Amino acid sequence: MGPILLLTLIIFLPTIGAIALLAVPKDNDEYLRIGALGVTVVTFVLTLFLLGDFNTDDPAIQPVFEVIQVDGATEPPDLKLLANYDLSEGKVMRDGQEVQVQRGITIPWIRTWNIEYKLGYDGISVPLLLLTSFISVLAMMASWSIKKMVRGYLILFLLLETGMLGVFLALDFFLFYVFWEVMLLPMYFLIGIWGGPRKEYAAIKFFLYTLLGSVLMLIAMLMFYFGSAAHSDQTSTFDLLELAVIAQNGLFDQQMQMIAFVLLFIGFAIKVPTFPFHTWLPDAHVEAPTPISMILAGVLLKMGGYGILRIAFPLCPFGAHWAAYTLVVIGAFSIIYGAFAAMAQTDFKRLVAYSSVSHMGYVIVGMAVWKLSVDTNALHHWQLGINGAMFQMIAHGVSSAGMFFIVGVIYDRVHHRDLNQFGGLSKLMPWYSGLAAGIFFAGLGLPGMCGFIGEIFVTLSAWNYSPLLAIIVAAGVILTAGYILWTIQRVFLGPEYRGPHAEEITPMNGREFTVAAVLLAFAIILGVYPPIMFDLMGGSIELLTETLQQGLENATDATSTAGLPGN
Amino acid sequence: MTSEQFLFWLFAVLTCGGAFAVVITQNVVRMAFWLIVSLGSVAGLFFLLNADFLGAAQLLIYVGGTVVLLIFGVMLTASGPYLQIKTSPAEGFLAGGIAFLFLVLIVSTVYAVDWDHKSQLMATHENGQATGIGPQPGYNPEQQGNTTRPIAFALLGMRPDKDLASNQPADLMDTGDVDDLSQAVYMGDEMELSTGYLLVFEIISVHLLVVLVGAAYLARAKRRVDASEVA
Amino acid sequence: MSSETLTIEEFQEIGKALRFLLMVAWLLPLAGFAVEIFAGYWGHRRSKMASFLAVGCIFIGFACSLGALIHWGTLTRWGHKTVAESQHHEGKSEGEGQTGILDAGKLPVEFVALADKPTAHKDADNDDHHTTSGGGHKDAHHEGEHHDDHHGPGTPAFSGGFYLLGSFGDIEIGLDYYIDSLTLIMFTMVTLIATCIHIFAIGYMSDELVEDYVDHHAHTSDGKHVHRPGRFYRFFAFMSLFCFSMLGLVLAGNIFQVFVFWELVGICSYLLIGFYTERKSASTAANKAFIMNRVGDFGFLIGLMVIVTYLGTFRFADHEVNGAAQPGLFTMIRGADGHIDLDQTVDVETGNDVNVVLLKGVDGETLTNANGKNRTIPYWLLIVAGLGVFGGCVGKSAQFPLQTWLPDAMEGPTPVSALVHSATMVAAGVYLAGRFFPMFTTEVLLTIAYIGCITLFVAATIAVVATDIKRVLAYSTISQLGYMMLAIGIGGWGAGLFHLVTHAFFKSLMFLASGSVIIGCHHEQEMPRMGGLWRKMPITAFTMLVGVIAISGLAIPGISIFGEKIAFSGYHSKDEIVATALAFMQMNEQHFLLFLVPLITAGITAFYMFRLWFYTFAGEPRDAELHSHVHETPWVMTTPLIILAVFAAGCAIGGTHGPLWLGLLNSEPIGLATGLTGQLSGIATPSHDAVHAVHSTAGMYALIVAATGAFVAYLLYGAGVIDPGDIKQQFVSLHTFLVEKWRFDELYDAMFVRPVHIVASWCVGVDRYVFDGLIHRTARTTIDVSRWDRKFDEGIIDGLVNLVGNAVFSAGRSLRVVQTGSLRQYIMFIAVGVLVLFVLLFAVFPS
Amino acid sequence: MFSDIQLTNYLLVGAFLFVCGVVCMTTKRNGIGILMGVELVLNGANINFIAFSRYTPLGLDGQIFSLFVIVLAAAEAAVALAIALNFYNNHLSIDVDRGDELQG
Repeated sequence: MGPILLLTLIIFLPTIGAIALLAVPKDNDEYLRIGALGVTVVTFVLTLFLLGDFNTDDPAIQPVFEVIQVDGATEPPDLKLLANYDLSEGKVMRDGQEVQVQRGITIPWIRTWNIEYKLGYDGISVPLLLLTSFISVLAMMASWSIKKMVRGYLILFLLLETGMLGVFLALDFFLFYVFWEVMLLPMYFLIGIWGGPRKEYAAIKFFLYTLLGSVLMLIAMLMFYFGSAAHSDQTSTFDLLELAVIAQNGLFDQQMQMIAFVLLFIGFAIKVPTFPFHTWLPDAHVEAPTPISMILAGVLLKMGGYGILRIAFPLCPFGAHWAAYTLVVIGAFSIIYGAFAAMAQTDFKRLVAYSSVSHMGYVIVGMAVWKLSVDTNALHHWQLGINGAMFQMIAHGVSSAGMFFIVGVIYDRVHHRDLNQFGGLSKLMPWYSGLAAGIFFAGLGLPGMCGFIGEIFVTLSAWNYSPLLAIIVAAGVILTAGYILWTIQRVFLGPEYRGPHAEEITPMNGREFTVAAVLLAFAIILGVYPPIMFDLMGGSIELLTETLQQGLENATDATSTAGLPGN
Repeated sequence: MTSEQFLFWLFAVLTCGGAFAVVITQNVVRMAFWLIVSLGSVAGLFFLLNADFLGAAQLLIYVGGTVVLLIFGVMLTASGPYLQIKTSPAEGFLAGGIAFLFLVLIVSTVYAVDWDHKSQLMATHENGQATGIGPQPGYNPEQQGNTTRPIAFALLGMRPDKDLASNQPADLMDTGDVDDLSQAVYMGDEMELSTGYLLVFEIISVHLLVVLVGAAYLARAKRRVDASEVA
Repeated sequence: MSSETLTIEEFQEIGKALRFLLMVAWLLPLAGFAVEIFAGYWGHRRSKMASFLAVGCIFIGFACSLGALIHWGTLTRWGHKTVAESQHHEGKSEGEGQTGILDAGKLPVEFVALADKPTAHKDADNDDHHTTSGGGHKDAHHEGEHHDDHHGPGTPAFSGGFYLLGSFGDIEIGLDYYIDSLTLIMFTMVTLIATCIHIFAIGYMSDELVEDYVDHHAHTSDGKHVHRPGRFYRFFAFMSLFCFSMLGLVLAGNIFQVFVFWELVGICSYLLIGFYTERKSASTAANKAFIMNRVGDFGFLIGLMVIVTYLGTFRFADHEVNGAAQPGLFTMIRGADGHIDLDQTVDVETGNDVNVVLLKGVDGETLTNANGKNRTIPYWLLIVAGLGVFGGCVGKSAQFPLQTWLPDAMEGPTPVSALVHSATMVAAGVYLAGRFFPMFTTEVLLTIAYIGCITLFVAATIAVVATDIKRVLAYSTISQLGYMMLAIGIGGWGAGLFHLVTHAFFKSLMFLASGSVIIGCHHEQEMPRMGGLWRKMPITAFTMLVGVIAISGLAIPGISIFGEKIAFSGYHSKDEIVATALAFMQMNEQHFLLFLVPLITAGITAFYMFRLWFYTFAGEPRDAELHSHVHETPWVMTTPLIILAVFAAGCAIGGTHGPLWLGLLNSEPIGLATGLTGQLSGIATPSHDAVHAVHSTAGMYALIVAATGAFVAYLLYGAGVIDPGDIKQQFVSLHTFLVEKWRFDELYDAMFVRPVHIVASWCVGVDRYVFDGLIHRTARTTIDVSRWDRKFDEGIIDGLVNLVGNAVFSAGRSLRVVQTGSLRQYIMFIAVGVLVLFVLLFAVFPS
Repeated sequence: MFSDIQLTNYLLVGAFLFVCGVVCMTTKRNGIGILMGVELVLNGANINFIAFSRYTPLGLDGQIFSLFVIVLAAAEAAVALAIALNFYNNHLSIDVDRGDELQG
């Protein structure tokens, strides 16, 4: 399968599936669900194909096409997929000869504004793609609990998946934006129609928050679009790779980088979410149906982090470095704040939601520990931080999806989430309690499980940046242990169940068991052997840090030579 | 007064008189008769204008077909008192006045135009350069007579009269030799071929068919719908 | 120097064998855990298979560990053989490096070839093991006469890697191993004790072998006892998991890995303390244990951060990164001779002079940065790192101020208390302090000493008044751990770890004995209800007495058999600690408390231990009803008691000439034998000679104090000469204060727990009222604005549009009359229209 | 005036015929009468076409056009007759003044 077909299919297969579901008569709920599950499974398999195509030795964007230029020809050159090549000194070599390459799939889309259908993947996006399609399968398996308007639900779910996968594959800023928005609408309806009692409130809150972020991102996008005209050899461009090269050469001026970074960061931070922009999250999570909570926590939050790494940092290295301290402060504060807020919750799902705020704080900290230093080790620490942040995203995707699923399972039975009205579940639902404890331990950051690796690597990287903030970050481990253990005690332990609907508590069924067990298994695999992720993303992150360092130095040099006012 | 002049005036008077009679007659059947007179005279005028095929068509279709059709209509719809339905005299005068003004308008237009000059301009434009052939560059029926064949060719998409008449010797046109014509068509590069009317012809044919079907459908006998039944 | 040497190849062979044996011992319990947890659930509730599997795993582990210890001992002549210097002076040729890597590649797990250096200051060779200078490196002229057979640098440690968790530039984080004599002794000790305890637990936990277990300590809301299925299998699964974690901790080759297993033993402890999940007190105690440990781990984490930031590696031993030899932590800080190289530099930000430590490379050179500057770590940050890691030890070993979780942890089943909360996990803090010793500056060591000193005293005083048999032992454990910490803090590295091992044996023995008592008394733990039990359960009573004597440090002075003192293990180890403390006090007189407090506490220890024994076993039964049902426990429980009693009595045989002591000393950090001197603090630790000089004096002091304590206990509880009730009356306020455990729980509750909850509720309030309030206000404002907008729209814009619409409409109405419907009139209109158009045309364009 | 027959003469005849047709359409209340008026108008136009064909370079095109007009007129007559019959069926009269349903 050619890369163009493969990537396009990955993105749009869920859409095709959604259209196909339209053709199925409404009342065949079971067939509809199985069909939708099939679509997500096939999508997952396709992403595995992608993983198979992925060349871990090449840190830059893939797929790589060889440009076959006929001498003197005016026509656009032919592109040929480059399967076997080796890299040395940043050059792409084949059979010992350097070849001219184009990275990523580029198909003109809206020629008037130079917008392209540009797709590609590297070590940063591949793990997230896998996570997305994987969590989608599990969330779809968890969707059997949805009984209302099943067909509409499944169609929106599949559209949502298209949006998510598109965001992780798009390399054109405009295309990225489109997918970003595509994701928003199904989510709005999924919360607003299939949600809990305050679903309208939660849906509109989610929508407005995210829309605000999108608007800020749009402004930044246009800034870069028009700002690129002076530096790009052609006209204005939305091409993220070209924009990144411009930024790497320090050609965006400092003022613009600072403004754009703030805009982009707020846009992405809302999605992450970090401290001042996080209040949509608890409401959205609490009201959303279980599978949608899984998607929200498992994938949507990761887009914020991905956006920062893919767009905000590469496009404004100077701005990023300028704002790094603020970012770390925000991240550290989110960790502590989220943990404190989680501790005070009496609603099970809300607690898990706040734990997401806390855990995603590590992501921001890990990305932002960028210390400008002549010592090469500083860059290594930053790499440690970004790797930790990326791993934390994956780990949180697995563990928080699991936690929300755990909450959903018990909610389906007893129809309440009041932490003070649980207890004794370990006796009534032994497997459930065992798996839940495992997943919660993964969230707690227990070694040997996924949460640990991300948190600890981020924490380790933080001291080099700021000892004070590092200590604050490290203090998060105490609070996390506090609220998670307290939760386990209140829900699973104790002599008896104290809430209503005690008679409806039944052991997990096979489907529920499968979802939870698979998530726990992955939590353990990732925690015991994290290289499966670091091998994928390490090279790309190393390249990213070096590129950004270069971009920062160039932007700083531009100021000193041109005599522009710096800060 | 040559015969041509005579015949022209004869047919002109018959035409106009017939038409006027149609206007003033109240009885439908008589109107139809006067119409036949008028249209028949028009056919005569066509012959005078060397449009022999058109004249024949006029006689056949109009006088022989349309008017008969009209009379059928009269007979199918006529029921005693309605053979004559009068309009008020005021209306008649109003119509007459407007018609007069209209006539004045057209006549003045006819006289306002310098037709010869226009023809010359047209001819020049047509051939891309002044030919200098004279004031009558048009299709010369005296030389070429029979119009049936050229019209048939035109309807089939070829224009021997245009493509050949002005550039080729006239005798070639007279013989109407197919090989020569095809040669002319294939002479090709520097000569731009005029388009014929094949497409229009086809459309008209289909149109006619549709009209016939439609007319039959419309005119078919059908049960009158009672208001009570509908309610 | 030593005449006996090992070739590199021999050394490698030993390393591979040790690595294999210890890996088996380490991983078998994990496999056991996996099988037990799944098979146990599906298996029969009354099946003992889980316990047999667990015992089997840990016993094979013990066999492997013992085999490894013997293998190492015989091949290195108990650590006396050094590794031959390589004849390749330029040793690091490509070929050799490749061979090492290739050999490594054949191993079943990914194996990172590490640079090998027989001694830190000599030339390097490549193989898959690394020898660190940390182990047994002593200068010959400081050898005391009591170990004159121990010359020169001993056998270095074996180290290597299993696999990398991640590598980022030069920073590599992975799972490694580090095997020296300390590792081997710990392995053997842990697996031996664990085996005994596992066997004991088969008996102790046998009441779980039912379909319907009635928990008499847990009540439902209607006052009934909780019924639940028996969880025999789960207990053994957790125990196996714990053994795996504990052995991993001991085997760990880098401080990060220690942290990993540190947390894992913590969670196992959590699971085992909270084994009776239905009991609120159990789950709360479990939470408390884990969270207090996390507080310590917070410090640990800070230590890790400092280390990775300034030293860039976690590995203890020298190793290889990207093909280049890299020094391990110990080499970097201590170099080859155990001295910290100080330098002064100007701080970039403040402009002040700061003391920094120069980092040393594998060949003893000073490390430099890419830009040529010396690589350094600020001295105060080295202190922070040390204190941070020690913070972890404080949490794990229940040292002051994090000691309160351990007594509560007695909620777990007694075998758990024996294994986890006395012998192994809590001792891990001491183990780590010992393992990490080269990284501690003298300031840190002094802190450790004082923390240990406070702990041992506080815990001992509480133990005096405790009445729950297990809690007495728990406080005793804390106190003894304090002794070990104190020993390490004052430079008695060997003494501390010596006591760790002996304590593990006698304390696990006592816990098991108390477990036996509890079973015999049908789950009665209060000593006031016991008494006179020795007649009914003699084996338990006498094995317990062995433990009591051992911990009290009693011995028969002046008499020796075959040159050995008649003394149990505790005498030797405590003796060594007191001796070190005395020597330390002589060198640093301002710190006299570090000698006096442990000395006095030795007496208190003897007192409360004998109090326990007399209270429980001697005298007349205080509860006839209970007494009538008491019975001796079955052989499956008494056999482990006897085995452990033998070890408790004899493991330290020979004292400072015995194999245990010498084996441990083989791993002693360099420089300690001659004493360390803090360059900035001026604090000095005593050398071996200094300790030896005061050994007999200190031993006499300790013995007198202990005997006094024991005698007082006999007077009070054994002979009944003095009524303890009277004394209680005399010191009622002090008694209450001690019973309330110095009120630490209340203090922490007020200082930390409640403030955390208050802050938490503030956070929620901020979210709800500030952020959401802001959003809601914005939303309301928006709605207001849209209302005005609506009015504007409806009034003005719509008004205008409607106006136009109305005008058009009325125009249409008036023009309607033209639409007559009459065909003829339409034709007329057309005609008139044409006329008008033409007229207009002519009027406009008159031609 | 009686001299040579010019284009103008034919045009005048056509004009008269046309005007007669218009008058016929406006004054006749009988549907058939109106149809006749239409025929007159068409014939007036046809005369003009043929005259132009004869006297100007329009050539054969004029004739072909009028041929189409004749054909269309026939078609129109057929349809118109059908309409008239329908009208008669619906109103029992051929008086077009009765058919004023479209009055606004």
